[in-house]
Amino acid sequence: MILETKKVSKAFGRIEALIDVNMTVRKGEIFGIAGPNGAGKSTLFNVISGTFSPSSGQIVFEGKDITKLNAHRICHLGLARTFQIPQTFPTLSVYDNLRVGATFGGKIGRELEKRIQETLGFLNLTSFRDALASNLDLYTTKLVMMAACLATGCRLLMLDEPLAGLSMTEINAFLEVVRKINGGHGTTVLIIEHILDSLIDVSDRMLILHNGAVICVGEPNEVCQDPKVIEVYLGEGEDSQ
Amino acid sequence: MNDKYATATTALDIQKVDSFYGELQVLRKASLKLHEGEVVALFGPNGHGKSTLLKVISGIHPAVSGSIKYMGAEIAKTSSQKIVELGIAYIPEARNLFPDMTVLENLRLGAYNRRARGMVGENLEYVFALFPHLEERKDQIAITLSGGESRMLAVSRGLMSGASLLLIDEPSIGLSPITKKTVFGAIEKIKNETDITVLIVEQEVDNALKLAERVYLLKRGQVFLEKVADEISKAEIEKAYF
Amino acid sequence: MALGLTIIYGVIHVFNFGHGIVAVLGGYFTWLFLTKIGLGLIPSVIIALVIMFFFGLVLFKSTINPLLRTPNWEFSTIIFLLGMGILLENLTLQAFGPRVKNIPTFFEGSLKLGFVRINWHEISLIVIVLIFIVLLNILLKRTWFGQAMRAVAQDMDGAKIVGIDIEKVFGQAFAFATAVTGFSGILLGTKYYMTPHIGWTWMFMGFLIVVLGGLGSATGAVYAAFIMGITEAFVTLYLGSMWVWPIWFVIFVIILLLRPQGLAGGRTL
Amino acid sequence: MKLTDFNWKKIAIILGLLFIALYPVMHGDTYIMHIFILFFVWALVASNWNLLMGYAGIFSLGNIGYFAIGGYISGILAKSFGWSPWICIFLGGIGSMVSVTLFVGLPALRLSGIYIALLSLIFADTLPTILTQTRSVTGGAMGLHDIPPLFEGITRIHSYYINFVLFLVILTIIYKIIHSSTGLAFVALRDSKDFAKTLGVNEYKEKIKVFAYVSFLTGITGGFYVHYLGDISPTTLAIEPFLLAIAMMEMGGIGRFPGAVLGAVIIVFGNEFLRLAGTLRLALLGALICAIILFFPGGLMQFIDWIDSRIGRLKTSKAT
Repeated sequence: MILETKKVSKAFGRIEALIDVNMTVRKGEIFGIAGPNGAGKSTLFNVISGTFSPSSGQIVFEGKDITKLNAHRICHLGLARTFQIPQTFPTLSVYDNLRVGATFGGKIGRELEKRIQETLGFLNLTSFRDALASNLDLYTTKLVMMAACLATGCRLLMLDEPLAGLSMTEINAFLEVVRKINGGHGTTVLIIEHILDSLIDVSDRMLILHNGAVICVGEPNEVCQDPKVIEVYLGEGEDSQ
Repeated sequence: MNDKYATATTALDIQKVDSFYGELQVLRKASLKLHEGEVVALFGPNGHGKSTLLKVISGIHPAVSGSIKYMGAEIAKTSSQKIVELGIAYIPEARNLFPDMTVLENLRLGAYNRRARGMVGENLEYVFALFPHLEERKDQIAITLSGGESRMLAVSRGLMSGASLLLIDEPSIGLSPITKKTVFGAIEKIKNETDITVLIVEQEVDNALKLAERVYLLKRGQVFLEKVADEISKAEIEKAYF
Repeated sequence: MALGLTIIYGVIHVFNFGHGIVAVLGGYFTWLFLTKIGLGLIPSVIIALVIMFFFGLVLFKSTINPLLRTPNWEFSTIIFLLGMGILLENLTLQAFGPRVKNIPTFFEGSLKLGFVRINWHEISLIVIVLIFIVLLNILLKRTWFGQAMRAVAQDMDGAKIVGIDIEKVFGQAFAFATAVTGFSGILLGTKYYMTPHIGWTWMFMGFLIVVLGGLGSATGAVYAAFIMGITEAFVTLYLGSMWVWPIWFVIFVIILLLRPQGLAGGRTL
Repeated sequence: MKLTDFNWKKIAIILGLLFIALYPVMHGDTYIMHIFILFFVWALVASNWNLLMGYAGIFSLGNIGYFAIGGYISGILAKSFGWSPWICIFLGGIGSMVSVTLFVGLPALRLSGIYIALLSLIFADTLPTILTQTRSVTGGAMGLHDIPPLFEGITRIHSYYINFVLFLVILTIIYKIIHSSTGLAFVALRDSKDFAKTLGVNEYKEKIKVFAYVSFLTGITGGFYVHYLGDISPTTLAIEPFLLAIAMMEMGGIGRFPGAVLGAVIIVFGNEFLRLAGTLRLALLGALICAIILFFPGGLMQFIDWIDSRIGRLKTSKAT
């Protein structure tokens, strides 16, 4: 087990975005999170990665309580995330984008150069090394965002709707990269995704969030057949393909 | 069906609109047409330009090229405040309420444009009839409203402008099933009781499909499918997404 | 003084470094009409305020509005207004000379309350400020113009959506704030002696009060003004008046570190 | 390095530095040397300021104060205790660093934009009153006189070269900071704050660090300045030096490394001409700042970029 949330709740004023979310992510797996818009998926990510602190509950990463830690501290412990709206450092080169991750997240000193080169090579980004991040297309931007996270040397990578806006071919290519990161690097991956087919395809286990609460966790097939999931998320008569 | 459109006046005519965010082209020669009084749904995957199209129509985001005609007049380069005065109201997904003002103040500001100022009274009445719940909360500060209440307020504020064309962006986002029902019920009432033309962008196909008379599909900035709502199923639409 | 600050900041989120000198100009114009041209008090004040309003409008239209559209607008406007403030200050110095001026008090004589003696003038100042705050509140809450200003401040996109011409509202708010600041300068000018340089001191005082009180909080501003007044009295008594500023600054820093949201809540800066 | 690696900018910098290095030997007008020393000092003040404002995006307006603190502390220590000026200058830098970090840096973490500007401005504005109130130590409004020079028998040429070396060393340090991890952190924070934080950038730590660097370096510069001139008074903190430094940054181009240096050349020498304007000088400076922002927002660096792109186009057109 690499990450565990215990009864995590988050309220914004009177709106309860998360209600008693219990989730355990096992080391080395690809764990998918799905649910309708506004179900609290991104809030869950923000709470885990330290952008917000939860109203109540506890978050444990590799046995350490990270509930109250700041975003940068959590990163130093080995957890990195991407954003739904692609974020890179547009005025920096791809290399320097990775350097931010490696310098501040990784704190590795001499190994820095090697780590960046390796990560670039691993994600087939070496040819973009000196390109300015603002000049990249959407797909490459997303890869660079992920590469900067990997350059921190994280053991848990959280991807927030990484497939949004990509074409079918790009989606498949991206999923291959995610599998490679998971298999090759042994990095645990947590994905939020709206495109259900792809999520089912890539995940080892899945969780469905609805109105801020967990309604089902399990292997993708089980989850898709769960009557409650069909009722609130997939809808009646909807085949999950 | 076709006969109906032959006689109806065109309310909004969009031809080959291009729009950018920085370097990124979001709309590519997008074209669509609305007839007076009809409800049209615009579907498409996330991030493919649906919301941008609404922003472009309402003058919040610039169109780089192409033409947008409202009731025959070109509005592609018109400022957002003129467009509101012409009778187009945009109800954003992000709601964009005035957080430190009361519900009533928010509604009054909805009628800021010159044409609507005289009709504040009647429009308020109509809005409160549509959402009685809002009337109970009229002195509450907007930031303390729940998600559903703020959505109702956003829709109501749009109606306060006395618009004849409503552009509604993802009204169901983040709502509980019951609130969704209220919001869609209200849009249905607008459809049945008034001549207001409605263009609605939705992620959840079900509700919008029931409401709409026609459907457009937008993908990678391009409108690539137009159908009468009865002739297309949810599965077909979703299949076209991917 | 603090009111003018709040309006500008609240609406444009640009702090006006020309603020001090604008107040001084308000005072100087009034002084000019009053003593040199020989108009009555009220016409002088009105003419001065009208001048200030149009001055603000022209300044905004010609320079600040174009600046707001540039990518680095926040930075440029701040430095620009700083430069403008200094330019105006020194032009005032050239035009009126360095000698101190003051506007005659509104009322002579004083009121005795037991042992305390209060000038009628001070009482009238307090009354004027109170009436002014009430009027301002009515303006902001009851008129379309005031509502539009608040709307722009709270959600710019929302304001566009309901059809508010943002640039126009900015311009009017700026001009209006210039006039309000000029007015505060007139009031201050009846209480203190004016030199072209006094604007900085007035501005710093206004800033301390606004930040200490919590942005946009009227009650907070009153507490802050009270604390500063008490401190001033004690420090002057025991250490000498020159120590007032340093001590104010230290108190300011301490309060800021302990309560960043200001004395009366408000929002974080 | 191959010959083709040279571009006109490098050549210009090298020629400029050579000229400065050889000037005292070639010509050696003492008045012009004095102006050059002023240029070294002000270029450093402006460059440090630019580091804080342009790169780190912190609206500090109190840098003249940081400069004066360094100068005063060093001057007082050297004069009253007779310590070596070199040690005193270092202590002045430390003093500036500690007080600025404490009174401006820490509160600034709680404030944003314009409020930091006002806070730091008030900080600098409070100093003259403190100085006049502590006359026995600081000399009050009259200032501090007969501050011992760096060493006995120092000449103008010595001072010239000492300040030139200081100029080169501190500029190198600033260059290093910009290209260090701290510099990287600031670009990252500016580009995308949230992403930077989730990649492990500690915003507060980096901000405090840059405040400490800048106030220390500015304080040291103040120390050298005081020992060169031999006196310092609260007029250092008046509006004029402040405006001059702002104008230098604006003139050069904010957020551009060599910009402040270029701005300093023009303003320091230009200011000598401005003296002709008499009492209108401050007004002219204010107008100059406004004019640069309105008509020339990128400063001189933008102009240089423009020349660069022109040359680039010329080269490619020749190649084809």
